[in-house]
Amino acid sequence: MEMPGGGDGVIPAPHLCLDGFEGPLDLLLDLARAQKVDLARISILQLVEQYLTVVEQARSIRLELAADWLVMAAWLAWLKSRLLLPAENAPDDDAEEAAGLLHERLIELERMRAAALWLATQPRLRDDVHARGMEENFREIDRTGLRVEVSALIGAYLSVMRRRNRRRHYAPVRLRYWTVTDAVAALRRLLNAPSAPGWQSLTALVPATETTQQAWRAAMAGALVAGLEMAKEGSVELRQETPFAAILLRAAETTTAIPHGEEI
Amino acid sequence: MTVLSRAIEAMIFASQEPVGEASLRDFLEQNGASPEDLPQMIAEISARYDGHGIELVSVAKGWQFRTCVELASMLTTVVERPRRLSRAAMEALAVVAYHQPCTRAEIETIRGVALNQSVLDALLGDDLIVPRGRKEVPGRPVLWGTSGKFLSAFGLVDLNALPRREELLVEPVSAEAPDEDGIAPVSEDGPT
Amino acid sequence: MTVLSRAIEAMIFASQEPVGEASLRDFLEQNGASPEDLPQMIAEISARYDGHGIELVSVAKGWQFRTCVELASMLTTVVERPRRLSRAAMEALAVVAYHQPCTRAEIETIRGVALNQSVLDALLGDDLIVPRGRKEVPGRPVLWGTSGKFLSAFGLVDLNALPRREELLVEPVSAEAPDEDGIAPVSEDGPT
Repeated sequence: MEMPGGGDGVIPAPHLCLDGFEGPLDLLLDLARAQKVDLARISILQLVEQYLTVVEQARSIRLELAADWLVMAAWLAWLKSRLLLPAENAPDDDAEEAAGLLHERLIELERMRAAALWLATQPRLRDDVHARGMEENFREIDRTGLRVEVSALIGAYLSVMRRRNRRRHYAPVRLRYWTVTDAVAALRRLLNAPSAPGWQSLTALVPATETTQQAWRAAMAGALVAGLEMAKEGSVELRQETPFAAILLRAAETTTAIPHGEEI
Repeated sequence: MTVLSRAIEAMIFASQEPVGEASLRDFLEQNGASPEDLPQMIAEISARYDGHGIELVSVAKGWQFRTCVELASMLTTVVERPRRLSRAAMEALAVVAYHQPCTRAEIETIRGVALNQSVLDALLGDDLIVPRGRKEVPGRPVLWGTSGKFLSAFGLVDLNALPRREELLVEPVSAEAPDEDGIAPVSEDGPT
Repeated sequence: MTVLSRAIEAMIFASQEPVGEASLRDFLEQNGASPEDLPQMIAEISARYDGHGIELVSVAKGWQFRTCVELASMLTTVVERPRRLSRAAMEALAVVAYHQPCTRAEIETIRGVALNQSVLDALLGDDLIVPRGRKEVPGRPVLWGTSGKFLSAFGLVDLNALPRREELLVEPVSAEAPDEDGIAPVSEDGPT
């Protein structure tokens, strides 16, 4: 479709051919070009009016007009309203600045388009001009040499010998920790002692022989499991004041637990 | 014509890519000549190709033989052509060339339109642009710049061979000047 | 010189393979010339390269440009890419160096893995090891030792220039000593 030339005798608007425009700035630049004046002297106000008209018309045909075109249109409408303020009012700095910025962007876009055109006119390799099709390679690769170092030889020998040593001496580590069974036995001995004690720390169960940290932890775990097991069957009572505090235990009030325990 | 100048000619001729000046100088030095002689040798070689179908051109900081531009149309049927870049891709490429290193967002701001992924893919696919680090702003977007392939593709010695920014707009304005004298402009949209 | 002869020159230059006479004749015909002119054009082009570093040659499949043979040797650069021995080969060689003369079976016992024939072949191919008689046991296996080439390859004056075994093995043995504390050693003969 074509817009009729401006009724007020200004500038004939260009063909409305939205497929030709990639975006709002594109269209603006084309409108500016249609004014056939130096971009530096173009009237932003006129440009805005044309842009809004074109977009308005386009919208009635092309509903799918991209949202950013409308954003730009809204922004330009705002710009127009500010630029139209009566002269007696103080000049609107924001609007002046925005108009200046728009100017600069249009000029930069125009420049980049010119640059793109210039690039397009350059003879393009493999299109307009061609390089040699068949490469001749004068590089010969000589792989006869050997790169070896004594350090690598010794390193290799050492790794052979280390592997060998490891092979010879390897034995799975046998762990002999204090077990739950040990703990149950120790606990029964404690409870059956003639002087049945009151609250006792669970740690007291762990034999002094468990010296390494790992062994001691294993023994503690065993003692706790044994304690829990026996608490379940009612022969002991467990107590812990606060989390992570010492765990205390004593024989249950009912003395039935003791003969029960002896069955084992 | 000396053996060395013939050898230099052969060296450039044999290669599919531009041969860097450094390699040529090295070659001269290794063969007992002065690297200073290179410019004169190049000039001699170049002169010998007057009237040939191929010419010696300076491109991407090196030398390369290429077929003459005016034979382009005759050769189209013979040699496969790469696909042409779209207008959007050419514009985006121009923006990268003049604003590098720049982010995708910066390209979009200058062109006033979102950069389609296919455009970026086309430029990357032809190795015309390459990542040049990241911009230290939130999101650390990739900064793009033109590649050596870009120079070679468009027959440029280096980036300085691009028209200066100030020169870019001189031509279109002068070209449009007659329009104001009442001559109907021929715009891309067709005559009014 | 005609545009057509220049175009043919460019065509042969740019083509990725030798250009057959048939294509050249077709090309002439498409451009309004007589295919008969081809031999003369080829002769013209060829003459223009007299004294150049490049010449037009006819090969089985057609015409192509090629660097003059006498320049090729001048342009050829030999790039040395020395090989490295594989890990297995280096280990086997080290075992031979320290335990020579030794049989293949001995190398295998020391390394704890079978010795691949290709590894032995590689060492033999590089002349790093040589046979040093046979071991007087059933099967009379070959005894291997290091060669003179071995010494020169590693830059050794003689075998004494290698660190002695005792110097090498002090460290690893003492490092493993603590493991044996309190744990029954398991020899190759099986657990005690």
